[in-house]
Amino acid sequence: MNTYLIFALGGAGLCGIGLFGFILHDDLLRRLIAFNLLGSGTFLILVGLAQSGRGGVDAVPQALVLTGIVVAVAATALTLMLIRRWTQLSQQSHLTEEDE
Amino acid sequence: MESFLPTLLLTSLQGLLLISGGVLFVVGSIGLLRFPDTCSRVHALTKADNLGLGLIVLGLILGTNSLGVALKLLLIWLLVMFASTLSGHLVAWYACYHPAEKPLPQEPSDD
Amino acid sequence: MIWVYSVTLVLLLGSLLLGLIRIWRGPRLADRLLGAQLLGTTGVAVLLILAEWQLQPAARDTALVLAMLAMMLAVALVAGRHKSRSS
Amino acid sequence: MIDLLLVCGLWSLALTTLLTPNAFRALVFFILLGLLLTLVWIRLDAPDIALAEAALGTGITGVLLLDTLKQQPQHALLCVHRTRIFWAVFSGLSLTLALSWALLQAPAMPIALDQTLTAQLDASGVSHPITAVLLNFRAYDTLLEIGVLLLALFAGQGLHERQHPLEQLSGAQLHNPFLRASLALWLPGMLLLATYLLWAGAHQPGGAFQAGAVLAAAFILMHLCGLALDAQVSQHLLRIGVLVGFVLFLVVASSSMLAGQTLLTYPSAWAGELILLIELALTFSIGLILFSLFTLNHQMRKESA
Repeated sequence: MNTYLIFALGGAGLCGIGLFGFILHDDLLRRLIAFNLLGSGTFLILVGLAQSGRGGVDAVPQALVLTGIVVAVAATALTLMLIRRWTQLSQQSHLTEEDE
Repeated sequence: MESFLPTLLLTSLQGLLLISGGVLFVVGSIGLLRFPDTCSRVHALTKADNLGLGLIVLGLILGTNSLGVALKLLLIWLLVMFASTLSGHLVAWYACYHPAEKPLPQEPSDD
Repeated sequence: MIWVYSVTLVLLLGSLLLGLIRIWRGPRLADRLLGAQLLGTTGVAVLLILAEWQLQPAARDTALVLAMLAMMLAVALVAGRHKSRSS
Repeated sequence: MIDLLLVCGLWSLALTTLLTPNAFRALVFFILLGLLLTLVWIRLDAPDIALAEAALGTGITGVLLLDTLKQQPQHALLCVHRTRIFWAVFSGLSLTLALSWALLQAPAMPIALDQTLTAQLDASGVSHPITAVLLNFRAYDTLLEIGVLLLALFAGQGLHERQHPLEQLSGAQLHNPFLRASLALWLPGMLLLATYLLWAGAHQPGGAFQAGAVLAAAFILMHLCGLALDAQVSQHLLRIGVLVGFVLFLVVASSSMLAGQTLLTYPSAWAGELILLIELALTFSIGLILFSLFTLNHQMRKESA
């Protein structure tokens, strides 16, 4: 049980928590936050797993995650814009569900 | 054997500085927790914590033998002091100039 | 030397927990942001100690970034407030 | 020990963020989660990611969310159906368990990419392995990444249809003398920090992504203080700045084809210089793209107000 594996498992827990929040909430902002948690968990798993298998620093997954973090922030900004537009148009902050 | 005493002295001084810095952080947090309103809480944030960080930085500087690292640590301390001055000022400004924002019941709160 | 670092880290952790309680209680957004600022300063201290402990000099750069960017939240708080009032 | 504490802290902060009914509390806890993740990345020996997380988490994501949250109508936790809570808990738990099981079962990795990397590092023109991966060995990913950022920006511009006159953009000024005075000290400091990170990227943690994030934070700070960049600089210049990273990268990448090599091969004599040039352009573009995404968000608020 080394440091890397502990954090990989922590990332797995974070993924589960993110999925839990994503299903639980109707509110779009909360869903966005939950989705971000899911993303962070994935990043932790990627780096933690690669380094625990190798027992040392592995630059390749780190570079991948670095790219991923920047893209995740841009996606968050875009999603916030979508949420605002939706709120503006429909006057509510969650999606309507017609089939319920 | 000559270098023994100064090393011991240095290490104990460093330990003292680091631990008292940590204690000051705790004191600042207690202040943040116990003070009654926003404007007085700014004190805890900007005074005790910056002193605590300063002591920790001093302790770490004593432990290094590289000038670059020491200068960088000092720079970080100065930046944190400046930044917390600015943010403390802004938060207090916000809190005192917009007391109309105060109403608590609007904010859904569960405590 | 290691035990000094550990004791300091434990103290910083205690400070972090106390700050969390303030953020939890609020009651205003300004109080919560004050708590976040406090934790930012604590984070800088933790990073500096980790840099020494783990022999990871880049942690000092991270502390530098954190120190420079920690006040943006306070500015955002004030700026947003002012704009929404003026418009 | 400290690792277990960090993981517990991560989980409890994440759960609090999701479950607390107060939206502002959730926001501040989410920002703290970013801070804790920075510490985790340092513990994981990934200082590059820690730098990016610190810059993006506090400088951009936090500000964006704070900006949005003040506009959105607030409401408490919705009373959801019992079955939905059950499904949420069930799927969260099963995902965690499945992932943990997979992690513990993971076989040893047969391919040793890191050894190949160390062997080839001298040929890349830089001495920091992560920069070498990002801009030389896996430059294709980075090219696509800046393309994705551009796409996000274009989608955002498509979302808000009305073009604002410039007077409206410059916005209200903050009447705080101290803030305005300290800005004169702080902005050059941030630019200096971005330059330092860019320069450091060649041989130690740092690089275009972190520098771009700090640059974007500097632009956002200017904007928040009433010095709107898009009112000072012409729109065309901004557009060029947004595109320059992608275009330069593409030009350098494809010019190697003229010399009869495959796409994205640098001439090994000046690989270092080329990488620095591309990184400079990338820093500008990433900073401007993130900043433009922020201002688009900001302007949508004005429309709704």
